[in-house]
Order: sequence, then C-alpha cells, then structure tokens
Amino acid sequence: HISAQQAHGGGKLVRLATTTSTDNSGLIDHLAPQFERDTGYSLQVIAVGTGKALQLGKRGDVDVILVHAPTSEARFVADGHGVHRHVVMENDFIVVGPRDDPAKLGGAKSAADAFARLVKGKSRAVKFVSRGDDSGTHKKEMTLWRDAGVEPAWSGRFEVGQGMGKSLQIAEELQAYLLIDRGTWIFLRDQTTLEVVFQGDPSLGNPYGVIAVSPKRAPVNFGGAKAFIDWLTSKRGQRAIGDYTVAGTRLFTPMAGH
Amino acid sequence: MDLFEATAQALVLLAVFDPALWEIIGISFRVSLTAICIAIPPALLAAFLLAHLEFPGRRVLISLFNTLLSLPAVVIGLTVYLMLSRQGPLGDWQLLFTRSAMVIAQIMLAFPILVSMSHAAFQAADQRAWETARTLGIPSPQAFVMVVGEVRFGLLAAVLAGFGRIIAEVGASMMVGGNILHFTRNIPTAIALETSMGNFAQGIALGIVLLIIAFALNLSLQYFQGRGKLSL
Amino acid sequence: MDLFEATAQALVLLAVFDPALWEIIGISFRVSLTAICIAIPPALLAAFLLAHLEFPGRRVLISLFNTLLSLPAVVIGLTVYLMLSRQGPLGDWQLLFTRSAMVIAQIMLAFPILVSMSHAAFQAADQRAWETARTLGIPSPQAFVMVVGEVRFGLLAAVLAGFGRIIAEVGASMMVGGNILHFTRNIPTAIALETSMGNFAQGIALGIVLLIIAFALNLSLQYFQGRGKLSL
Amino acid sequence: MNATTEIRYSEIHKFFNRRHLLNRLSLSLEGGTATLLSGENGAGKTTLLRILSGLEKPSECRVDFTPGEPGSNPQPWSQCRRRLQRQVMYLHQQPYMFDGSVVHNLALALPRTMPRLQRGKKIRQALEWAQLEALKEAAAKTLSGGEKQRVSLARAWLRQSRILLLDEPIANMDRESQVRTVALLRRFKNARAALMISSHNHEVFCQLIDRRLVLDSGKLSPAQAPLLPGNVTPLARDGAPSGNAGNASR
Amino acid sequence: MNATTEIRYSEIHKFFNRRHLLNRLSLSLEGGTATLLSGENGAGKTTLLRILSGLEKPSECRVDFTPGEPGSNPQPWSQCRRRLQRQVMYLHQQPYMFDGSVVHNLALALPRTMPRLQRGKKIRQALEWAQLEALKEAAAKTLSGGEKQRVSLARAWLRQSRILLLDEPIANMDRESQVRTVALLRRFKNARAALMISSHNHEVFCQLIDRRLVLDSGKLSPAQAPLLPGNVTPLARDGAPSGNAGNASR
Ligand SMILES: Nc1ncnc2c1ncn2[C@@H]1O[C@H](COP(=O)(O)OP(=O)(O)OP(=O)(O)O)[C@@H](O)[C@H]1O
Ligand SMILES: Nc1ncnc2c1ncn2[C@@H]1O[C@H](COP(=O)(O)OP(=O)(O)OP(=O)(O)O)[C@@H](O)[C@H]1O
Ligand SMILES: [Mg+2]
Ligand SMILES: [Mg+2]
Repeated sequence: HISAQQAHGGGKLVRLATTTSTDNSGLIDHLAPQFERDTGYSLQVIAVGTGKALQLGKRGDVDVILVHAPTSEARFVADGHGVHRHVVMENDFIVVGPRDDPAKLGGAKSAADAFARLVKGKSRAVKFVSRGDDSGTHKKEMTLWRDAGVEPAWSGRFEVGQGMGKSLQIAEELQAYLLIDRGTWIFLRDQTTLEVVFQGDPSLGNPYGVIAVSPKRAPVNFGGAKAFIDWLTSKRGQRAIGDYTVAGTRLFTPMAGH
Repeated sequence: MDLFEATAQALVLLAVFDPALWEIIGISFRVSLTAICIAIPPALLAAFLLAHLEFPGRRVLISLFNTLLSLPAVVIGLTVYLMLSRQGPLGDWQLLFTRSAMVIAQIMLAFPILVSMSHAAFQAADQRAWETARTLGIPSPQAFVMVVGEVRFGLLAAVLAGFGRIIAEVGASMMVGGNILHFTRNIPTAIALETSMGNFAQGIALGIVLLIIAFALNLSLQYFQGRGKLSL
Repeated sequence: MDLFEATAQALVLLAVFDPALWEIIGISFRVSLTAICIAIPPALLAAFLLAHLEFPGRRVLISLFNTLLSLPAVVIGLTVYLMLSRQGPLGDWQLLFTRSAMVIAQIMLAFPILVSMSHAAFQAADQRAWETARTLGIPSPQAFVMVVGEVRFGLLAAVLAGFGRIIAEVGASMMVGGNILHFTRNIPTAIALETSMGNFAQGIALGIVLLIIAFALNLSLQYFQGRGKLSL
Repeated sequence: MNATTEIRYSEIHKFFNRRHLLNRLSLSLEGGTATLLSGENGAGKTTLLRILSGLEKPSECRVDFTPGEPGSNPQPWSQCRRRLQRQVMYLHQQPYMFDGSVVHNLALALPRTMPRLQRGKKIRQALEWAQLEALKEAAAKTLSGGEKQRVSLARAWLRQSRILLLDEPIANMDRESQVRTVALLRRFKNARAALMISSHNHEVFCQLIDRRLVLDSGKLSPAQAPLLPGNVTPLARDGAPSGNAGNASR
Repeated sequence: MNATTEIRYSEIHKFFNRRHLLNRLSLSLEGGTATLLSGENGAGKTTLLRILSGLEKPSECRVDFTPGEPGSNPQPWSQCRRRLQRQVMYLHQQPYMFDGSVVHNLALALPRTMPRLQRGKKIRQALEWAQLEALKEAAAKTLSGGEKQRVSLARAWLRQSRILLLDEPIANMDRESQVRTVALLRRFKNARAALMISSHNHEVFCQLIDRRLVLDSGKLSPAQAPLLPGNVTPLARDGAPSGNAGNASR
C-alpha cells in the first residue's frame, strides 16, 4: 500500500465521509473495489454520523460526502459548501418493535397513525428508542411526529444519542419500538428478537445524496470527488448498488436519474 | 473560531446552573465517584498484598494487572453488557442501561489502574514503616492504614489516574449506559454525541467544563498530599 | 455463546499471521509505541523538575497535570483535529487522517498521565540519591539518569499506564485517524466498529488479541523492574 | 540474678549470598537481664535481631515461648512470626519516623484504649525524657539523627514491651543522651524486661549489661575481653561499674 | 601549619520552625587542616554541613571562593550552589547506596574518562581499604550500616575531592574500621585537603584534628574543653596525640 501521507494531496486519493448506515451495511465495501478498478482512484472511507460528515465536508477535510438528510444536504449546497448534489439511491424506513406489539402498530393505516398510536396511552409499557443525534434518521423521526400532530414526550421514550446499530441493540434490550432504515435492519435483523411492525408508507422514503465538496473553499481533490459521483451515477455504479444483497434481499434501490 | 463562543456559552450555562448541563455533570460525577469509592479499598488492599507478600505467581499477577491497563474500555463495556443483557447470566437484575450498570463497568475499569499504580507506590514505601508499626504493637489493619498514610502521595496519584480514566471514559459508559438522555448521559457520552453531530465546539466546551470541575476537585484534594517533599 | 468461538478464531488468525488481523495489530502498536517513545523523555524531565525544583506555581502545575488526566480522549482528538484540519493552523502539513496524526494525538494523551505518575515516583525517591550523585561529581544529566534508575519501578508503572491509555484508546484515534481500513484502523477502532455492528464476539476477540500481545510486551519489560523489593 | 527465660530460640540459621551469615545459633532472652551483642561490621547483628523479632525470615529457626515448662516444644519460626512481632520490640538501627509531629509519633506507641488524660501525661513524660518539648510539634521526619533515636527510645518506653532488642541505639546520640539512654535501659531492666543491645560502643553500656556475646563467622560466643568501665567514667555518673576492671587487650 | 583558605563562608543563617538554627555564622575551610564540629543532637551540624556543600538552602549565606585575593568578593549562596556541589564533597550521616553492586557504587565516584585499567586498579584499592572484597558483587543496598559507611568513605577517597565534609562518618563502624578511617582521613589531610567532621565521638579523632568547633544555640565557638586522647589509647595505635592532655570536665 502507498502510505496515506504520500497519497494525501496527490490526485489519486479520494476521501469519502459517509454515514455509518452505508458503511455498516457493507455497501461501501462492496462498491469501493469496483470504483477503484474502474477509475484508478483509491477511496478512503470515514464512517461517521451525518452531522459530523457534513462538518468534515464544510472544513474541507474530505472530498465527497454520501449521507441521507435531504434538508441538511440542500442547505450544505445552498451555503456554498458543496456542488453536484445527486440522489443516488434510496431505501426506506421501517418501524420495528417487540413481537407482542403493545401499541398495536400492526393495525396502523399510515405513518402518522402509527406514530400517534405510540403516544396515545402515554403508557410506560410502550417504549420507543429515539436516535436523538440529529442524524438523518432522527430528523425523519421528528418530521413524523410533527406530521402525526403529537408531542413525543412520555416516560417510555428514550433518546439514546447513538448510531443505528447501537440504537437497535438498546431497543432490543428494552423491547422498545425503533425507527430504522431498511438497510441496517436487513443487515442486523438476525441479532434481535424485534420484528417489523410498520412499513410501506410513502412518507417513509429514505433517499441518499452524494455531494462533492466545493473546491472554492478548500484545496480538496475535486476531480476525484467528481469521478466518484460520476461513477456512482453511471450505469455501472447504479448496477453495483442494485446488485448488493444481504441474505438474498436488496438493501438499496438505485435512484440516479429519477 | 466559534470555539471560544461555545466555551463561553458553556461556562455561562455552568454559572447559571443550567439544569440540562448540570444534570449530565451530576450523572458523570455521581457515577464515577461512586465507582472509585467502591474500587479503592479492595484495590489498595490487593496492591499492598502484591507489594508485601511473597507468594508463587506474585510477579505474574502484577504483570497481569499491568496488562489489564491496555484493555480497551469498550471491551470491558462489552463484557459487562453481555453479563447484564436480558439473555446474560445477570439479566434478571435488569440493570442494563442504568447508572448502576455504569458504576459496575467503571469499577472494573478503575480497578487495574488503581492496583497497578498503588502497587508501585507501596513498593516504593520504606519497609521500616510497616515494621515499625508492627513493632509498636499496632494490629495489622491499622498498620496497613499507617503505611497507606506514608505513601499517600503516590496513592493519591493512583486514585487521580483511576478517576481520570473513568470520568473521561466513553466506550464502556456508552455501551452499558446507553447514553440515554436524563438517565445515563454523562459528560463524555454527551461529548461523543456532540462530536458525532459535528458540533465540535460544543464538544470541546463540555470537555472544558469537565476539566474545570475536575480541577476544583483536584485542588481540594491537594491538602491530603501535604507538602510532599521529605527531607532525608 | 459464540464468544469462545470468535476468540478461538481470532487466535487462529493471530497464529497463522493473517494479514488483515496483523495489519491492524501492526498499526496499533507502531503508532502507540512511537507515541510513547516520543512522549517519555520530555515527560520524565518535566516530572523530575516538578518534583525537585521549587518555583512559584509548581503546585498549581502539578494539579493541572493531574486534572488533565480527566480530559476525555475525544476532546484531545477534537483539538488535534482542529489544528490539523485543512482550515486549521497546521492544515498545510496535510497530516489529518494519517498515522502521524494519531501519533500526535496519542502523545498528547500520554503526556499528562506520564508526567503525573512519574512525578509521584520521583517525589517518592530518596532525596539523597540526587545529592549523592551530585556530591560524587556527576554532572546533572547523568545524575538525572541515575535517579531515574533508582525509581525505575514507579516509572515503569507510569509508562505502562501511559501506554495502556493510548493503545486502548478509541476516541482520539477515531477522530484524527478516521478509522480508515488499511491506513488508520487500529485494534480499538476496529473493536468499536465491530461492536457498533453488533459483532460482540469479534470485538471481544480483538480485545483478547490486544491483551495477549500487551502481556507479552509486559513480561519482556519486567526484567527492567528487577527484584523491586528493597531491604531497609 | 534469678532470670526468667522469656523466649528460647534454637537452630537460628541464615544463608545469603552463598554465605552462612548465621550458623545454627541458639539464644535465650531472659527477663531482667541485658545482653550486649558485639561483632564486626557485617557480622550479622542486625540480621540476628530482626530474626528474633519476627521481621526477617531466617533460613531456619525454632522458637519456644515457654522454655523449660513441661510439654513445651519449639515451633518453626514461620508459625511464630506474628506472635514474635507482637511480643518482641525491635528498634531499627536507623529509626523510622511517621509523617506527622513528634507527639503523633509518640502517641502511636500507646494502646488506643488508653484514656485521653493518661495519654497526655505519658506523652509529656516521654517528651521530657527525650528532651524534645521544644520540638514536640515539629515534623518528626525532619528531626536530626540523634533526635530520631531519642524518639525511637521514647516510643519503646511508652510501649512498655517485656522484650526489647535495640540496634545501635546510641550511634548518633550526643554524650548526654547516651548516658540518659543507659539510665532508661536500667529502668527497663529493673522492671524485669529482657534487653539485647547491639553496639560498637561497649564502654557506655558496661555498667548495665550482664553478659556480652560476640558474633563472629556466624557463631555466637561469650566475649573474651573484659569490659573497661574506666573508659567512660567522665560521663557515667550513676551507679558503680558492674563489669570487672582489667587491662585492655584485643 | 601554613593553611590555604579554600572557601570562606559568611553570614550563614538558617531559620526553621520559628527558630534561628544557625545565627549569622562565619567559617573558612582551609586546605590541609581538619576541623571537628561538635554540638548536641539537633544543634544544626548536619544542616550546617549541607549548606556548606550546596545541598540545603540557607536563609542567608555568602560564599567567597578566593578569599583574601585582591578583587575577591563574596557572592550569595544561591549563585554558588552548583559550584559548591561540584567542589565540596558531603558524606551523608546515613549514606545512600545506589541500586547495583558495591563495585558499581564505587565506580560512580571515578571520572568517566578514566581508562579501564586504571579504574579497575583504583576500585580494587578502594575495596581493599573498605575490606569489602568478599562482598564486591553484593547489592550495595543490602549492606550493613557500617559497611555502607565504609563504601561511602571509599567513594570519597576515589573522588579525591579537595574539600570533604563528613557527617558522623564512624557512627556505625566497628572499632577497627574507625581506626582505619582516621588513618584514611590523615592521608587526605596530608594531601592538603580541607576536612570537616561532625561527630559525637571526639576521642577517635583527637590525633587528627587541628581545631574543634562547638555549635550551640546557633553560634559557633572554639571548644573550651580540651580533648582527651587518653580515652582511646587501647585502639589508637598510630602517631602521637596532637591534642593537649588535660582533665575531663564538661
Ligand atoms: N537482604 C539481604 N540480602 C543479601 N545480603 C544481606 C541482606 N541483608 C544483609 N545482608 C548481608 O549480611 C551481612 C550482615 O548484615 P547485618 O546488617 O546483619 O550486619 P551487622 O552486624 O548489623 O553490621 P553493622 O555493624 O555494620 O550494622 C552484610 O554483609 C550484608 O551484606
Ligand atoms: N527540613 C527541615 N524542616 C524543619 N526542621 C528541620 C529540617 N531539617 C532539620 N530541622 C531541625 O533542625 C534541627 C537541627 O537538625 P540537624 O540535623 O542539623 O542537627 P544535628 O546537629 O546534625 O543533630 P544530630 O547530632 O542529632 O545529627 C533539628 O531539631 C531538626 O528538627
Ligand atoms: Mg547492623
Ligand atoms: Mg546530624
């Protein structure tokens, strides 16, 4: 391997900041070798929370970011920190919970209904684990509460401030409900006794965007970032995303061009 | 840089006793002080015995404690997690994601460093201290306390190192506490959260708050260590 | 539990020199050993001066070092990050997300614990050691080395504590190293990754691998501390 | 003299550095008698006294706490260690002072159960004997060599041990303190304590001691050369010499 | 005697524990002479010697390295500290041994630049003088009290310092070693070194010393009572007494 120090600043190294969900699910490990083979760039992946990924981009410490927080992404571009934003893939959010489903989410007609049911009795028996970390998932959750017209404040709601995988572990221990992206769920579902209790509502879409960090603010490897985005949105890249399966299930739906 | 701003803001919150800030401060110090207080007596005793008793396997045991210093906190966190988890052997106690679980993990974290450092302190003690105490007819338990008094400077350093390890530690607390707001979120896990959210300035500001309180604690402890310099 | 299985598997990988496992082991130890070797000389000197020189502000400085023990690693990581970030004052060095950055952060992490613990060791030293060396006409630098030799037992404990802190530390390495596979992924960040993916057994297995290597290192260091027990 | 044997040691053996430092010695400590232990530097005096008082592990040693009584039998040293530490008081060649004042160091020798008033009185007497009233609040660790030895002896007096082993108790004392020490030891002896003193300064003790043992090449033997009381007369003012006068020869 | 003044100290003052331990003393160290420093326990002898050798900070003190020469002027102690430490050798009341063998401890006193062969020869001579050939490989920390004092003196001999301050050098020594020590010190003196010896054991040194100073209540004064060489005759075999004989009175 070339040393990181040599590679850094040289044009052949691309640094990608991405959320833990894409990295933990194994997608990036699947994509990186193909990208490197096709383009000759080498990719370094820094898997962090959404907020930190955006912050690393703002400071010019990475060249390209891949996250799922549409509003923040738009602001990132609007503020001039990034260019060439593309939605490249999507999966969706689902609500998982204990098998006996105490809040009866299984009968909910819409996402708004499901979230209203959670709060209804304000019962201690109904527990809900919230990411509480301002991540894409957490932002989605807050939107859903707002859409349901309820105040998410009862003693059964725990804000854990951790990543998706850890939050699932905590939900498992507490036998609580959890909003989770399908990719992580498919990847980790064998480790829990929780089950999917609500899914399929159109408002639960989870689009992933890729953004090149603006070369105007920092001496980033813009060419490399561009190459990554181009590859990801190309036919080959999109096919690679669509090809990725875990236990026979596809994790992400390619979206470029939609 | 907004660092100064964030620090100033955190200090203001500290000064006006902002309930949210003081809650996590309270959790941090309550948990870590409890853990260190529980860990100290057995650790000192173990260190003393390791320093003063000759028995087979003594050196290996010392090496073992020194090695445990290199055990990542998250591994200890995992171990405690697996014990306390619903499916674990102690699952019935229902301690996971409580402050008690954090105390348990922190005791395990502090123990090796306390033993290793205090052992070095006892080893450096003048053998005559123990002998003189015994020869003055002082029973072993009190003689032990007297030797502790003689090497209190080194022991205090050990305790501070142990306390520093657990008050600043994030992996195990995150793992067994869960960083749950109002319950188990302490300063380090809050810092980790702020960092993961990209709020670097807030993270550092919280770190400075922790430091300031630790410094106050430290100064108030200083009188224990006395002058520290011995003539002859 | 699949813990034993995972550990056995990790040990097999260790034994057959699995390149992936040995790569992260290599990064861990290369980075931490470099950091500790750079940190030791200035830390010992600082500790010695703090123990032997009388100057105004000495006690406050000692308290300060003791307090720095409570500084969360992630805060040090953040600080180093802000320095090395492209927009930071040292951005031009282009060190972020390299092993050099990890070395820098780990030096800063190890320094306070080295100073604090070695200070306790020097403080416990017999003042006559220094005086006798001087009175024998030995120049200050060599006299310092001789005093170091006299308290090597305590200093070794300090070094082990400092090494334990950095080899097992995850927050700062994660922050400034980025946990990049093949470049900056070391054992603790790998453990954190495994844990966050729910692969507890793998996490613990890696921890055990770390421990085994640390134990080997430890035993080989033991001859430095010699018999350790002094008569009279 | 009607001495009662307090403890009988036999088979005392110490092997170090490929050398038989103490070679199967036997020794009794007898109440109401004082023994002077002499021998060259490195002969093993300190080692012997430390073994007798349960502080240093011998290669071999047997201890009998009830010698001569029917049914008494000597036990191995390692089983008697704690009992020896409790019953036999050893004064270090270089006395150790605990952190704290002189008064604190003296108070350590008194039983915890002693009433406050009595404690105060005892400590005042000890301070007076040691002539340290002016330094009673001083940090004991900063005392001068001779002052430390005086504190150490004052602690021995407060402890009132029946068996007292003193390792060079007067090495750093001034002449007056030496004389006062001998007087104090005489009081111990009159109270029927067993004393054993290691010293290179025989003359000072000549009026106190009942026997003088010489440690040489690992063996203990009664001294050949008689003591010379004449040599210390300028300062020894109390009592008549007990050693028999004779010519100096060595 | 034609003594050359090596160092002149003036205004030596030490204040501790609300007590003027040393009260504006003056003192010269003169080459080729030996001074006995006496005084009660706690009089301040150790403190004085440590100040003179640059180890302990006085409340006040001025040092003149070229007394009497034109243009010489006394400097404050704190500016001369390192120079004093280099030039004046102080032997601790309780000597300190470094970890390692006796040979290692002796070797420390030799300059690093000395050739190997010469080092070996010097060390062998020192071992012989200290009569520690049999223990040369023993760990110095485990030596007996008197043996440590002998090592300490042997180091002083190897170091060949022009100015030597000895704090109770013979306190733990046996009689033979005491006599040998006096003989060694005489050789130092003949080599025109300046010696200052603190001791409670005046008689042993009576044939060596040129003057005797008494430290009392912070003041230094020449001794009133003459020395009594007669008291040590049984062992002192070399040379004639230099003190003038007289009656013991105190
Ligand atoms: N722990 C030890 N390990 C090895 N050797 C030892 C140890 N303790 C003592 N010695 C050796 O045993 C010998 C006797 O020592 P000890 O202190 O008993 O002599 P001593 O008769 O008290 O001498 P002094 O009159 O000088 O005090 C010394 O030569 C010393 O080197
Ligand atoms: N660092 C210190 N702090 C406070 N007091 C001290 C310190 N060092 C010495 N002293 C006091 O100063 C006095 C003189 O001590 P010093 O050791 O100089 O006496 P000395 O003449 O050598 O006595 P000795 O004959 O017993 O050795 C003692 O009473 C001691 O309590
Ligand atoms: Mg001895
Ligand atoms: Mg003295």
